[in-house]
Formats: sequence, C-alpha cells, structure tokens
Amino acid sequence: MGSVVNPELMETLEEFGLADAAACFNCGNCTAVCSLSSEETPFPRKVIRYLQLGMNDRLIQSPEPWLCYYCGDCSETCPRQANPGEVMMGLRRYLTSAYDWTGISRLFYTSKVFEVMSILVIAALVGLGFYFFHGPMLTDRVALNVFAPNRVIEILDLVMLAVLSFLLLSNAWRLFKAVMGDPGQYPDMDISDRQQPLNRSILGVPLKLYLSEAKEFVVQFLTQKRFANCGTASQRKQWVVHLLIMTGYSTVFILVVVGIRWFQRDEFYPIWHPVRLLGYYATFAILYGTTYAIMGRLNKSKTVYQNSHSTDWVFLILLWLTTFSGILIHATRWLEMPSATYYIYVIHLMIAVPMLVLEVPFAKWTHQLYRPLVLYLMKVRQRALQSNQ
Amino acid sequence: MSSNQDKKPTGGQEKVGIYICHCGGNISDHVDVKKLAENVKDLEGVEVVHTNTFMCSDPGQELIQKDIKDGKINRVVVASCAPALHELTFRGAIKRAGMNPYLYEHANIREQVSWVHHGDQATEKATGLVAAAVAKARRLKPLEPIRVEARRHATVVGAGVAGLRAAYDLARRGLEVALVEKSPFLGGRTARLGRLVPSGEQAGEVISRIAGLVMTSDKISIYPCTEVTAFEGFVGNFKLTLRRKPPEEAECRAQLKKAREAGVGKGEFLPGAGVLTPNLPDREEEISLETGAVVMATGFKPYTPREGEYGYLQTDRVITLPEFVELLAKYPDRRGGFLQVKGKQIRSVAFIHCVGSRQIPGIHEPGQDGNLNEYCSRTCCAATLQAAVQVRKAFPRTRVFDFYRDIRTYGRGQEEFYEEASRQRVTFFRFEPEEPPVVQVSAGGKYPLQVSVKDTLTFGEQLDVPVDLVVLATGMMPTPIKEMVELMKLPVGADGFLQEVHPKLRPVEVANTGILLAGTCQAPMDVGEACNAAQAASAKATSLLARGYVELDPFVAKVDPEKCSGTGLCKEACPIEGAISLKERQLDGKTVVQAEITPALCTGCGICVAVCPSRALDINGWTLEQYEAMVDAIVAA
Amino acid sequence: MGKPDKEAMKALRQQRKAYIDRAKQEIKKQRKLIKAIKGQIREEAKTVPRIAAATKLPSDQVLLFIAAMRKYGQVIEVDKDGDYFTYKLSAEA
Amino acid sequence: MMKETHSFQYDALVIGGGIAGLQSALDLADQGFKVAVVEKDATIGGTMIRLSKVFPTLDCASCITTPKMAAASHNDNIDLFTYCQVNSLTRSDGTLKASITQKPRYVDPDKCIGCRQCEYQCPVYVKDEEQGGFSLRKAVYIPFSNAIPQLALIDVQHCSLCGMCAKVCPTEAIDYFQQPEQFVIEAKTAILATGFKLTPIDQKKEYGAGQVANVISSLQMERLLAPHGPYQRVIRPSDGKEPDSIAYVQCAGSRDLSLGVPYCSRVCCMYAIKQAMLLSGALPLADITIYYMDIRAFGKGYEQFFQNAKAMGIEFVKAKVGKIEQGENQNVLLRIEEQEGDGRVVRREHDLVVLSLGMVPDWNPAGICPVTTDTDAFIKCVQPKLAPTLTEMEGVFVAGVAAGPKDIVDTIAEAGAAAMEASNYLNTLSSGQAA
Repeated sequence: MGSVVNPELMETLEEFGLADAAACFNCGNCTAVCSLSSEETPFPRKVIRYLQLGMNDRLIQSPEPWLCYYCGDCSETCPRQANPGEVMMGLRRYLTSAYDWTGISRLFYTSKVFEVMSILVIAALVGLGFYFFHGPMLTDRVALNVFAPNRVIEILDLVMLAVLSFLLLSNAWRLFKAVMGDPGQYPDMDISDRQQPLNRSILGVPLKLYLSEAKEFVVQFLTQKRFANCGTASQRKQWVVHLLIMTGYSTVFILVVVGIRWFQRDEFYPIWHPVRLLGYYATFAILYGTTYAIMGRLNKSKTVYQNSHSTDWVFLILLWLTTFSGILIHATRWLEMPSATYYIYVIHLMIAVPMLVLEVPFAKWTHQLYRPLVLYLMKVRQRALQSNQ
Repeated sequence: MSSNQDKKPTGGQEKVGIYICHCGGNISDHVDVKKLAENVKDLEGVEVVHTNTFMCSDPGQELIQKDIKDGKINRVVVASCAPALHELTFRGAIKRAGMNPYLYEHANIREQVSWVHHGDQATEKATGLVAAAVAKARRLKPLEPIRVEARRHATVVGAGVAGLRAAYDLARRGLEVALVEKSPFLGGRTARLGRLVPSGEQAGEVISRIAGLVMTSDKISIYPCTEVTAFEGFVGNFKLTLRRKPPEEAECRAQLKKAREAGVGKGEFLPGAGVLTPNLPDREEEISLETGAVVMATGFKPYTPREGEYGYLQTDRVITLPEFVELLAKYPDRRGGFLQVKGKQIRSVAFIHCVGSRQIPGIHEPGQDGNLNEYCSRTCCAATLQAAVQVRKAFPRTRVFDFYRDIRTYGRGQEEFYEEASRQRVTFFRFEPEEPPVVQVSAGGKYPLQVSVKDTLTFGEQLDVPVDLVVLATGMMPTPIKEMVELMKLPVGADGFLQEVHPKLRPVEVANTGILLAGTCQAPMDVGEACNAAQAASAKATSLLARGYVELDPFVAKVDPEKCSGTGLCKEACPIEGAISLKERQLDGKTVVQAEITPALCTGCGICVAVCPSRALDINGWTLEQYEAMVDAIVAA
Repeated sequence: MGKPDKEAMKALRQQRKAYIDRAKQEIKKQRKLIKAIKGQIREEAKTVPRIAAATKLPSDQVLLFIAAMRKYGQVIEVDKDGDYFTYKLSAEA
Repeated sequence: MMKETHSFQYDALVIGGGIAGLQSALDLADQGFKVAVVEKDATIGGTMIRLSKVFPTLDCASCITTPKMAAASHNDNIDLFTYCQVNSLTRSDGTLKASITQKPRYVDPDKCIGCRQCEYQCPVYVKDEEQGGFSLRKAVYIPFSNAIPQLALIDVQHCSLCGMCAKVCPTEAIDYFQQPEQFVIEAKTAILATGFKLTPIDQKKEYGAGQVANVISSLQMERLLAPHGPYQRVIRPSDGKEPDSIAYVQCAGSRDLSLGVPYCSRVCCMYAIKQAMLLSGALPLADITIYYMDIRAFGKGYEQFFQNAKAMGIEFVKAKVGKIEQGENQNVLLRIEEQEGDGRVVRREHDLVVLSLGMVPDWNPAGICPVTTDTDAFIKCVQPKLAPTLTEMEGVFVAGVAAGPKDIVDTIAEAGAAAMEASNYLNTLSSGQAA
C-alpha cells in the first residue's frame, strides 16, 4: 500500500504565508543548484514534493527545512519562478507551529489579530505591572535600580527564563523526536521504506554518541558556519548580518536575563569594562543587522527579502525598537534625565518582553535553537548509521 | 573538391558524363569516391568523370551544365542518393542546359550502397551500379513528357476542419471543388471539442466560421452522407464514383434527431456534432465526378481503450477524454462547488495520459488489429490540461490529479498553459511506461476508485490517489478508410496513417501524383497544424492544376507495330482499365488488330511487357535492351 | 575594378584606419602563432596538447589554427595517439 | 554619391531566405507569381543549410536544402536579393513598399566567379562563425561551399586593405569602394519568414555564462557533426580530445522563466536525440547522456525515433541540470538532483557538454512594419487556429519560426500555407473583389 495523497495541506500552509509551491513542476533545479543540498539531505524539492502531495508526517520528520539558510539561489534560478526558497521559509513557520504543543505558535502565525493582540496584551501587562508595583521615582538623580530594582527584575527574569525554556525545550523535544523518527508517534509510517533510510527510527542511538557530538551543536550555534557556504560568494554578507543579529541578540539576552544584576546598574562602567563593551557590541550588531534587514525587505533588494510575512516585520520591528529604546535609556541616563529614563525603561520592557515571550518559544527565535539542533542531530545520526554498518 | 578526369572523345555518338556525389560524408565515408571515379572513367562511352561534395548544390549542377554546354557530353549519369530525392533536380538542371532531360540516368549509391555496405565492398558495388547506369545511359533515347489537359476541379474527401479549410482555399483560387463527407455534418472531430488550447476559442465557433465560408462559396459543392465507391484516372483527370444515401448509422440518426429537437436548422451548428449540411439526401443515388486532384482529409478517430485498460468499461467512472470533453461542454458557465457527472458529485478526478499512444513493443498489449500505436498523438497533453484547468476554474472544490509520462505542451502558449494548470493546483504524477498507474475499484472506501502509481517525481514511491472519476487521454488513430486506400492505392505508413513522399521535400504529397494530404489523416495534428497542412495541400493542388495541363513522365509502354500480333494478352494482363486497347489498323494494306496504349493511363508497370509473346512491348526509358545492358555491365564490373 | 586610384585608396585607408591597424596587429600575431605551430609539426606529427605544451600556447588556440590550416590544405591529420589525433604539415605547405 | 532609388515590382515579397522563405517563394512561383526573396545574410539557406543531418529521417540537411536553394535561384519567377536589410515595409494605395539596403560585398557580383583565389591569398584569419567559431576563415571569403550565390565578400572590419585579393582576382571583381545600395521593392503581398536565433549561450550564469571550456551550443555541435565541419570529426574544442562522454543539457534556454523564455522551443529534444544518434555513429564507444525534463517527441515518427535512441543505449536522465562547472582536465561537471534514485544531489563529469539552447526571434518588426509581436516576442498570429499565417497587416503573412518555434517539417507545411494565403490574396486583388 502506498502513501495517500492529500492536496489540502497546501491550503493549510497558505495560512503560514506559503506561496507558489503549486507552480513547481518538479524539475529539481532548486536541489541541484543549492550549495548546501547534499547527498544525505537533498533539498528543497524533496520537501516541496511532500508538500504538494500533502504528506504531513514526512514534512514533520524532515530535517531539511532547518538546513536551509535561504540564500535565494534556488528562487532566482527556478524555471517556474515557484520560489522554492520562500516555500522553505513558509515550511519553517509551519513546522515551528507543528512542534509547538501549546497551539500559540499556530495562532501567532496564522492570525494577524492574535499576533497584534498578544503583543498588546503582554505589553499592557508589563505596563500595568510597573504602574502598580514600580519603586520610587527619584528625580534628583537617575536611580533605575530604585525604580525597578535589578534583584526583583532578576527574579522575574529567571521565572520568565524558566517558563520560556520549558516551552522552547519541550517544543525542541518534539522536533527531536520527529526528526530522529519516533515510530510510536507516527504509526502509519513504513519504517523499512528504502527512500527514507535517514528519516527512520534510530532513537536507540547510544547516549554517548549524543555526548561525543555535542561540540557540533555548540559550534553551529555560535558560528553558524554552515550559513557561510550558503549560495554564492556574494551571499557572505547575509551570513555576516545574520551572525551580527544572532550574536548581538544572544549577548543581550544573556546580559539581561541572566546577568541583569551586572548589566542594569546606576553607575556607568568604565568605557573598557567588558559588560559595557558587550552591551555596545550587542547594540551595534542588532541595530545594524535589523536596519539592514528592514531596508532590504522594504526595497526587496534580495530574493530572500522578496516576500515578507507579517511575523517577519513584527520580529524585526520589535527587535529594532527594543534596541533603540535601550539606546535611549542609555542616553537619558547619560544626560541625567530621571523621569525620561523611567518612562522609556517601561516602554523598553513593554516592547522587549512581548518579543521574548512570543518569539523565543513560538516564533522566529526558535530557529536559533532548531537549526543547530537539527545539524547536531544529523551528525549524530550519521555517526550512528556509520557505526551500524 | 572536384577532380576532372577528361578523356579524349572516342568519336562515339553517346558521350556520357559521370557525376559522383560525396553527399557530405554520407557516401564518401564508406565509398572510396576517388577509386570509384578511377574504376568507371574508362568505361565505354564515358567522356568525363566529376566528383563533388554536394552534386545537388548549385556548383554541382553547374558542373554538369558546363559540360553539356561545352559539348563534351550528351548523356548524364549522377551517382548519388535515391532517385526519389533528386532525380528531378538533375533533370531540371539538364533541361536548363538545353538537353533532353530524359537522357539522364541515376545511380543510387547512398541508400543502396553507403548506408548498407562498408569498405571495399561498398566501392565495388558502387562501381557496378554506376557501370550499369552508364550502360543504360548510352542506350537512352530522348523522350517528351506526356502532356494532358487538367480539369480545374478538385475533390476534398472529408469535411473536418482540414477538409473545410482546403475546400475554401481551393475555391478562392478559382477551382471548382467537390467536398465529400460521409456524415450529414460539417466539422468532423473538431466540432466535438470544447475550448481550444491555448487561445480558449470555442471549437464550435471556429467550425461555424469556416463552414459558413464553405457553404456560401458558389464554387463548392457539398456532398454529405457520401462515400467514394470507385476511383480511376490520373492527375488532372481522375474519375470518382460517389454513393450518396440517407444516413443509416444509429449515431448519425440520433444526432439528426437531436438537431430536430434542438431546433438546429440547416447550416446551423449542433454542439457535439457539427454544422448540419444544407442538402441532406432523401434517397440513395450514385454520382460520377471528374476531377483534377484529390485532397484527402479523412481525419482521425480517437483510440478506444480495451476493456479493462485502466478499468475502462469495468466501471462507468472510467471514461475517455473525448467523452469527458462532451460532458464538460454541458456546464458552459457554471462556477463553484463540485463537478457533477451523471448525477454524481466528483470530488476528485484523475487524468491518465498516453492511453493508446506511445505504446512500446513488449510492454503494451496490441490493439484489436494487432498493432501498437507507437507514435505520440501530440494533442492530448494540451487537451488534457485544458480540461483540467477548466475543471479547476469552474469547480474549485473538485481536485484534479494528472498522471503523465512526459508533458508535451510544445505549441505556442501551451507551456504557459501547463504552468497555469500547476498554479490551479492540478497535482502531477509521472510514471514509467513499464509501471503505469493502476486503477482499482475500492470497495467500501470513501472514494469509489483508487489510482495507485509508482511516482518518479517522488523518488519512485508508491502513491495512492482516491478519486471519483478517471479520464483516459486517448490518442488519435487514423480514420479507417481501408476501402479508399485499396481503391486509390494510397501508401500507408507503419503507423497506419497515410504516408507522404518525404516529410520535408514533399510533405503533403503521396507517391500517387495528384493526391494530396491534409490534416490528421497523415499524422496527429492540432487544429492550427491541420489548417496549415490543408493550405499547403491546396497550394500544391493549385500549382498542379493552375496551368490547365499536367505533364506526366513518359515512362509508359509502347507497342512495336512490326512485332505486335494482336494476341490481346497484354490487355488482359493490364491492371488498369483502358490503358491498353486493341485497335484495328491498316498494315501493308491488311487490317490487323494491334495493341494501343493510352499513355496518360499507363503507369509503366511493365506487366504487359512480361506477357507479350512476341516482345512487341517495351517501356520507354526502361526498355528490355537497356535492362540487358545494365545486367551485362554489372556482371562485367 | 581596374587599377585602384592611388589617391582614393589613400583616402579609404585613412577612413578605415582603425580596422586596418587592428588587422595588421592580428596578422602579426597570427603569423607568429602559425610559425610556432608549424615549427612543431614540420618533422613529426603531434597532438594538440603536445603542440600546446611545446609552444606554451593555449590548447584551444592551437586547435583553432590547426583546423584553419587543415581547411586551407597546409596541415593533414595523421594518426591517433590515445584520445587525441596527431597533425603534420602537408607536403604542399 | 546620391543615386536614384531603383524600384522593382513583384507580386510577392518574401522576407527571409531560409527554408520557410524558400518554400513559400517556390510555392508562389509554381503558381506563376513573380517573387522577390530578401535575405540578410550573404547566402540563402537560413539555419537549415548550416545543420548536419535532420530528424527523423536523418537525411543530410544539405540534401534537402541545397536543391531548394538551387531551385529558387534558377526559377524564372524568383529573384534573390542577398545581404539585404529591410528598413521599412509599408502599405499605400494597395501596394506594399519595402525599402531595402543592400550591404556592400566589396565584390562585383557580376564579375565574381566564386573561384576563391582571393580567399586563399588573403593574409588575415578571422574566426569563422559558420563553423561555430571553431575554425578560421579569411577577411575575404565565400561563406561556405554550397552557399548561394557563390560570391566572395570582404569583411572590412578585419581587412588590412593590403590589396592582395584585387591582385589575384582573375576577373577584377574586387571593388574596395563599393557603397551600400538603396532600393525599393514593390509587391502586392508579403510573407515574413525571418526565422530565429539561439538563446545566447552566455545568458545563464549557473551554466558558466559561456566561460566553461567544452560547453558548446547545439548549433556548434551541428558543425562538429557536419561533413564539412571544422575538424571533420567530433573532437572537443579546448584541446582536440575525442570525447568519451558527452552530455546534453535540455531546456538550457527554454521553459525557464528566470531567463524570460517561458515557452518550449519545440525542436531541442529531437535535435539532441538526433545528434546523440549521430554521435554514437561517429564515436561508437562514447557514453552519451541526455538530461531532460520532458522528452517532447511529438511529430510524425518522432516517438519511434526517441525509442530507437533509447534502445541504442543513449542514456536519458530526468533531471534539470542546476549548475555547470569546470572540472579537472578541461572536463565539465554537472550538478543534478538524482530524481530517478532517491533524490540526492550528484556531480557528473563529462568530456564535452552541449547546451540545448532554445529559439528566440531573429527579427523584430517594430519600427519596420505595423505587425506586432506576442508576449513571446514572435510575430502575433491573429487567427492561430483557422489561418495560422495571418498577421495584423493586410496582405502580409508569416511562416516558419518567425511565428513561434517550429521544426522543419512544420515550417515547410506552414510555408505552403502562407503561400496559399498569399496567392489567394493576390487572386482576390486581381479579381477586383474587396478583401
């Protein structure tokens, strides 16, 4: 018995901003032209075909969407202009929501109303929290740690970190099971199918393999070196921009969430102090990266910027505004403007918190984890297969 | 590239020039042309030997003409490809040089030598053939073509789109035209189509337009419900017997009934049938017709799948594309929801391509006639996609699946149409001929049918597609016209279609001069291509008949009155009515009965020569003496 | 055309100066190239890569001129050496 | 130097002296009409005369084309105007007027006898495009051995004006001072048969943009296979190696929106199969692979031809080649998705790669006559079903690839159809009926 075809899936994916996948006539140019597509994990046509046929299980088990960094070569050369790069992008959105057990991700991606409302509600909660619980607003000097004591923020941060981590990691666990092939989860799968030797169950991989290959995860997470090989040489810039945003974001995330007591201080560090330098780096990196990306999307300067989902805009704008308001806080502190500092601080958090709460476990940010995770799992699996042989 | 090996004249009457063609490398790669020239230069009567890369090219022809004008030669032998290709070319060149074009002999050293033999053997055989040609050439006599009056009248058989087009064009050029159609409708298969790819024109409108022009032309006589029952004569002077009778076939009568019920009058279009002809016969009658040229436009019939081929005839949910197109025509402007067929909601429909086309020996089962349709039917891909897109647009909830081997949307605008089908969410599957899709009746499932396929677009995976309806894209087969083929001795190709002389040199002519091909009787074509072919055929017919006379080759039998004793054996043996007659004539004061030839009717077959006990008959240009000389020359070489 | 008028020719040369100068340059380069190739295959038939290696000319240029010299009867193809054919100066050249 | 503009009168004007134009001209001349054929090249014959052999009969292209060329040049009803450009084609008072410029050959056509003495003596070698750029010609030359007319011409851009040709010419035919000539052809009807050119080989950067050695166009391969090809055998152009492995990349210039050519060029599948067959005859040990998306063997006898090629051992691989790169030893690397396997990406190495380039129009009527082109840039047909040769301009018809890609068989049929339309138009004019 063969797999049953279900073309309705494409319509579902349209809600995630999928376009043009139907136009594909399966010539295979995209896979052949892609510089990251390999013998073991060829893409994008394979997953596009599964999509055309509505093979949802196959898609959910596919590591390929996470291996694509969207250089746009496939879309530029596609004979049907079916935009395979954008289809991969749409698939990533769909998969993010498929791995999210809460259903929030799906709502966030498929409903603009939910998207905006959720941001506003969280922002309002943050605002109300400050309204009711803020500390004294000293006006003779800038005393942020009196207005919002960093010890309190730290506790809240850690609570948020715990919740977000739980959500993100539980979603990542679902991805892990799907990609490594949990046969119990998908009973209709034919495990011996010769076409899918790599997608099939090897959950029984020895734990020590996972440990010995852990380096792969760390390296890929920090360097994203795979992105550097994506597309033609001119695409390098894309990798640099991406690396800037990602490292800036991660740096500030660690500074704010874990190191708030060192980061949020009422005295300025000396200019050469590592925390201050890190702060400046993160600010510059995110601001440059997001501005570049926003301009790119406005001008549609690259294939990768041709199509923008509303969540792409939200992510970039929130990130940009967070950074910008962060700079403003820095400036008002420098200029010793206490009230302005407190207000902007609240606004800053009203932007930053919704962004973190929504993006980290449910939306765009997940790929920061999923990408290196999938690469790492691929490596583990490859090793496991090698040792099996 | 020409080597001149002149010799001093021997003083003989017949001075032969030999011209050997390399044919690019076609000949010279296998035949040692230099050696061949050497071998034949000393044959009796040979004055000059030339070689050239392409003897048929202008410089090649000029070589011959120069030798003629210089008085060096008075017989020409060209050793090159098959005479069918270029005998006429060289005769023309000789004629332009002022020599009788029949003092020419052609040696075929390509098809008969270089394409089948290699090395020394090839050169040896070529030497023999050229020697024979020289021997014959020395015995050639000047001949004059037979000039006969031609009727400025043409007959078109078949009133489909090609026939209508041809008839109208011939009439516009001033010829009288008889348009013979076996049904009571004009428009043939085209009339039964829906929208045409890719312009979206309604086939009915196209047919109504051209049929209207034909019906209003005062030069065209339409013979509906008519068949050709006898045929004789030659180009410019064919005689046809037609039988016209009231329609008897059930399908025909049903259509006429439908026309009456729908109030479709004479000259009006009935969907699914065509334009009702103005003059329906009410009794059977025989008509004889004299005509100058015949345009065959007998068209095609769709392939009928075998019982069980993809489930055909085993369930009424498997139908052919022509049947489906007729069904679709019933919902002209319906929009939204599901397609309904025979009262059933069609949630999904599968199209399967190449049914009865592209059949491969050893894989496909031969049809009832024992033949395989190895050819591509050319039009079904675009027609299928047209139907698929129409379904998707009109009934967006009906899913469409398409199973193909190769999508052949070759024509202008067709590839764009294929893209449109993809964008309209037609899901495509590609199969290999060895592993075609399997249509199964699924008992108790949510869908009555299931199409299973090993899909090469999904890396050879086995996929199951549940459907409500399967449509088979059936190919074209030539309309069965066995009687006419025998009657008119028409050449038929291995694919069953009428065979042209050469696809590029004489694409709309058959070997029988004066009979031309238009449209799908020759090969699968779409409407535009069929019209092109019809117009090309009309152009040829006009060229043939415009001058009011035609010239026939003089290779006909002649009687030696010295030898003929009037046995009449030749007349009995002659396969052509009227070509030989026995006539009384005065010979040395006595009345004798002798054979007489009507040159225009004689085909030069030579049967009479064989049966004559007194060797009184011979074929001009192919005499027994010439044959004997050729044989001697081959033996000597 | 009879003897071309000297003055008119002079004017024409002036008018086509750019073309003529370039053509003259070309002739010079081509002569050198042809001489180098001829030098290699006067005594012995050689393959294109061998001629190219010996003359330090790009192999596609060598083949181009070998093809042209064959066309005008100065070079003949002799034999096959592995995957390559060997060429030699013809008797006429 | 202003000369009085000559004017010539004909029944019909045929623009383009390729196989379509010649067939139309011959069909009209056979019906007794006077025809002028205007050709932009120095010889008639079009693309077809430059081919090796033609599918599906494998006749040599010359065997079919040269007789038609000769027939046209000898036909009393046909005059050939070669090396001519049409500046405008307008209709006034029921007459078509074509303003023509004949480019100077710098050789007196009445004196030249085509002996090629000049060509042998000329000191300048120039890349011979007639041989795909794989051989050289001289600055004074006859295009090719079966060109019609057999007249030399001087390529002034490469002429050093050394005077050698004038010196050796036995008939004093060289005329360095020849000027372009202007004249007018008046006719009652016209047929556009302007043909095509290949999509540019350097258009696609993934295919090396014309810079990868041993990646050649299909027309260049025609020359390698032709009896009078540049090497007189099939060797690869970078170093003369006899290729062991040859690949065809189908749809290299067609069916590709990223190149702006959405349509199918209709002939590439068949010419690739034909060339593959000829190659397996010329190089019996070579491996030949055709990478394709769909094999479009739709004409009479074409499918059987395709199946024969398969049976002969030519490998057909369903894949759109993604990238072409230079490999080692001047070999060529192709990247494909192995669709018939498990979809992995593989690199395949070949000695020689042929791009099956598509057809684009060779002529744009814009600014010359009020005929427009369709979205595919080919001439628009107003009645593509019933009368495919009709254009928007009264009395002007179109035939062959000028009206969209077409193989030779279909081109010849369409040329006949255009001749029929033109003769009918002439007939209507002479019988005084309004069209």
